[in-house]
Amino acid sequence: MVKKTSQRISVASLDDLVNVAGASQEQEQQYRYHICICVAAGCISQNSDAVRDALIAEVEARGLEDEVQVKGVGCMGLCAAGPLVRVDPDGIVYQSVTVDDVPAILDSLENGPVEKLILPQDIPFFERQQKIVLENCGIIDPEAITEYIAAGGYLALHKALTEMTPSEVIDVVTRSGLRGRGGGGYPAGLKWVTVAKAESETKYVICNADEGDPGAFMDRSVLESDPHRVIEGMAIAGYAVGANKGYIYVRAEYPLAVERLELAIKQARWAGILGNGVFSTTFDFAIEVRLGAGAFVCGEETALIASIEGRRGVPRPRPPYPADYGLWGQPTLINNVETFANVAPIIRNGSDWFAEIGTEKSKGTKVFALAGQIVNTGLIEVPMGITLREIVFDIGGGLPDGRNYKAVQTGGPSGGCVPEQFLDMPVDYESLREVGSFMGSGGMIVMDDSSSMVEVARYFMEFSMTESCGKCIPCRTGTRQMYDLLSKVVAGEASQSELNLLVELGDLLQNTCLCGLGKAAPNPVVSTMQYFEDEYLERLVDDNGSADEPAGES
Amino acid sequence: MSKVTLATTWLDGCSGCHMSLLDIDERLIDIADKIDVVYSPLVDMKEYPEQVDVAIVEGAVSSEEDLHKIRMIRSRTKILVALGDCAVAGNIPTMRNKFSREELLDVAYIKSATENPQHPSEVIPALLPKAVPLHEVVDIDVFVQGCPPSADTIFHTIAELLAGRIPADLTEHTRPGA
Amino acid sequence: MAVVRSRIKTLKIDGQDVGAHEDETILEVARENGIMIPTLCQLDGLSLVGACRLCLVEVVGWRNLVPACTTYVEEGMEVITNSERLQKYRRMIIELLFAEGNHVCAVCVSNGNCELQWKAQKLGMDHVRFTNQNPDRRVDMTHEHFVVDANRCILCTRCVRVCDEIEGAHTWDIFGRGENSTIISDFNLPWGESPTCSSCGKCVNVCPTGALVEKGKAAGEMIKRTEFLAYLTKMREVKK
Amino acid sequence: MPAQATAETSAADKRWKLVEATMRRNGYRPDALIETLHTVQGVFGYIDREALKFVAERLPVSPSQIFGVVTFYHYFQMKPQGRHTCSVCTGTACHIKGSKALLDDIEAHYDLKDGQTTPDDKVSLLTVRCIGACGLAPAAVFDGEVEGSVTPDLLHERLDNWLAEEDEGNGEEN
Repeated sequence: MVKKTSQRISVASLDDLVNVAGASQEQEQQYRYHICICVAAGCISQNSDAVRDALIAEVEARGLEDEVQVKGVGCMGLCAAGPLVRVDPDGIVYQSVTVDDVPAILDSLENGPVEKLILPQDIPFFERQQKIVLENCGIIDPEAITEYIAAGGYLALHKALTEMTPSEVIDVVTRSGLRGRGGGGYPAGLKWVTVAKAESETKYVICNADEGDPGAFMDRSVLESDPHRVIEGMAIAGYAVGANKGYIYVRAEYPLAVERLELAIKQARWAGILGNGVFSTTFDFAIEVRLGAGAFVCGEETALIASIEGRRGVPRPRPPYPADYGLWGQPTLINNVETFANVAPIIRNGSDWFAEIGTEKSKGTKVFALAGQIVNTGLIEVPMGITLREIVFDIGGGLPDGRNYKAVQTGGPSGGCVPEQFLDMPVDYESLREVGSFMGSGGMIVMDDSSSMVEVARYFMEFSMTESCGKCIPCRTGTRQMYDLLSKVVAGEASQSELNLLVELGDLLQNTCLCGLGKAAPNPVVSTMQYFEDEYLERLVDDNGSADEPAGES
Repeated sequence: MSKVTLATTWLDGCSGCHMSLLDIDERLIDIADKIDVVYSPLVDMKEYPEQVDVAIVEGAVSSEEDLHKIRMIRSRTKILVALGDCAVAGNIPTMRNKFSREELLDVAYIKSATENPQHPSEVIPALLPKAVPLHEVVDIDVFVQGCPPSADTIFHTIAELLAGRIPADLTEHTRPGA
Repeated sequence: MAVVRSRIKTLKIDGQDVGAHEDETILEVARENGIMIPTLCQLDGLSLVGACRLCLVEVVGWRNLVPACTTYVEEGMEVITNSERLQKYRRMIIELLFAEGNHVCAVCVSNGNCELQWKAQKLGMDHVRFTNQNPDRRVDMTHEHFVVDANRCILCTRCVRVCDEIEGAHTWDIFGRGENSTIISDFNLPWGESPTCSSCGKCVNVCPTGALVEKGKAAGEMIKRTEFLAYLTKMREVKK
Repeated sequence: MPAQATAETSAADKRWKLVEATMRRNGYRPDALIETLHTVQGVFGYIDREALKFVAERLPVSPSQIFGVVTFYHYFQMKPQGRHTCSVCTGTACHIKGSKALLDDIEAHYDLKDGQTTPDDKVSLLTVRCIGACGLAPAAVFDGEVEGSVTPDLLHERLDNWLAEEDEGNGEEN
């Protein structure tokens, strides 16, 4: 791993950036081999840090310190095959590496690859992806600002500050067609314009890293693998909308992401990229990390703001929107991690480049977390418009053990289940909406035919119920009533009239709840009732029928 | 014209709604011409008939017997009226629901007993785990809120039924706790 | 003194043409014109939270229903305050409120003087279709003058707001979240031991139900008075 | 233990200094509340009423407000935890891959439910909403270390090891 003190660099100009990049590359070239090991949470939980230490020790024992560099890198995507180790320059990737494999890997530098550990790179999992957000993930050391710079990092920020006016920056973002990656898909440019136009001395930029959807870990991987990218995106946004202060609101459940972010912020501050006079311009920008504390509702922007202000994370009615009246009443731009991670490449490569990727209304790529009953669980980035079938069966490798596909759940507790007949549908914001699901932040959970869809619906209802903030009655009590009704269906004790009541409640919540959590809470029920109605009907009993006792004991 | 057959009964209630029914006073005489009371605590009829036009039920469902009875009534009755807050919403009988059956029986038959403390095992019907309003166990056609509903409300309800109408929106006449 | 007021907007509420200042909410304008939109959490003189959802209205051309209490008028907007759909939603909301608490009116000191009860009647709730959740929340009689029965609380937060915004004590707040939310005084300790409570009784008077009441009242005897709020607000304006 | 959390005694306690430092860094503003609570939990392992009192006195925040905040966020613990903690992830991917069965297994074998601690104070069981290790479902966190593809056997191994540990003497600070 790169020594942290060597990360105290200073970059005041383009020349400095180029020099740092050059020095970093030069340093890399001193080595004949680079052994990169994934140290994102997925691989760490499979002991990749021990493998890393063993590699370093073995390199020293063999006296190869000058030839072989061992470095920790971010997520390579295929978590199911972790810990992953890549040996450059040949780019050979080894899977499921243990400490015992370390000598063999070092032997391989002379004797050729360790066949039994090789993870082929020509499989669709790697070939079908297109990486923008994840371009550095698994390549660079997330704890080294120099490596980020060597990979072209902070050039976009420099370009924005020195060659573009704020409105030109916004223009590029608008024309790129970038939409918010947190779920709703609101055009990023529109949001930026609103904040930029708001009249105020003080404005804020907030990065929503409160990735709360159960089954989603895209943002975590980006923060752990390439934190500077998010910082750069936020700084560009700050310049564009006229904000000098940014907050990253990140889940306390992601300690590694927090640690790397804080280190990255420190390094950027040392380098003069954050703080007063960024790149020696008149633009000031500072970033602080704020920890969430286990409340899914804080992903809702007004609740998130309340939480940063040190209060209960309770949403308030919008309008006024945070763009007009946000943190401490000031105009505030809120985007999520993946949205900010797209900004630097868009500025660097231009809006046309970005707009060429994806579909007519959904531009660029989307990062998805594949999990559930699927062979290649892990993190992928694909162009918008790719079909679900390609994602599940080509990239994901299909379902394990010959299981049969039943549905993929997208959008978490706000989303729905997409059945087989829509597998060839292009994945974008509109298409998912049309089939009653939701892009959400990008979790995709594959389910086989052993899953009961009523139970899946109940699982998500339980989630929404326990995560409800309790402010508005339809959500506070409606989710409890829906959960109880679903439990009766699961237990085979519900009548048709109770099922009707469930539907009525769903309609009530979708239309009357204060925030998105409650409004979207019925979606998993509505969607499973739409496509898997039989599973509900077959469990019903006659009205006021067979139940012996009217109320359960509890 | 044959008379409308009417049944009334109380489950877990205080009989206050029946008192309010009697408070209809002289209007009872008008009604009496048109109805035939076939079953009621107010008349001396032991068996619930096989076919009843209207049943008015007061009280919540609290015991096995209540449950059995209301199901029987529902199956033999055309129009079922839930009379009063206990029948409509559970009301006071349901305030015991936050306690378990055992806790309740302990308080009633052991802790407050002055002699021979024991749980009842015969004669007294077994308590359900929770007291519930009628509509949680059978379908109800008319809900008459109030504790008790006023005599006027009850008269209006019966008059409407006798006129062949299911009274719409009684909330203009009564409310919970009225 | 000439007061410069904001610009005038014209709009339609339930088909009626009305004029309004741009800094007015739909609720205010509707009331000025004799159109009554039901509310529970809103109270003149307190900040707005938009929590009870009773005042949701339709605006023609808008995708979502909006709370009348927090939505400002716009030129040309067409507001519908009482469609069948809204009536149904409001009825269901009242049903849910009844289902989540102990709202046995017969034994409540606020019986007959309760905003929840009035709303239930006015909105045509003739029974509650949802199973009662039988909450087991705090009943605290430790205060010298007042009683709190959290089982009768609808979490409108009027007490929290009046205590914070008008009295300045912030004795009340909400504990927990979701269905476990409940009002607490201080560190969830007995109200009678509160070091912050000034015993002013404002919370009791703004409480729409029988959750906060005076001691020693029998069923139906507790009458709430909220006029003081408008008075205090006016007197404070004068002093500014 | 943060039992005598008055300003005077706290000065002697290094841990209170850390809490104080967080508040100072945030200018003793009310918005420092959540950050401060994180520090309290970080250094003491949980947050009790005395700690809340200490924080409420320092920041302009009322007792009910701070109590409202601490009970709103599930990350904050108001009870001391056991010597070891096992957090089972109940996110969607883990749910699909059987996290419920793991919890049932723990309950069956160790009589331990979510939020409970064994009578000997050695092990606390928690559940968390998605730790983002969905690729390795079902996942659990053992004393801060994420473990993927958890089986009942692995759970038993870890828990049994913890439970078999020697009792600690009275060596700990209080």
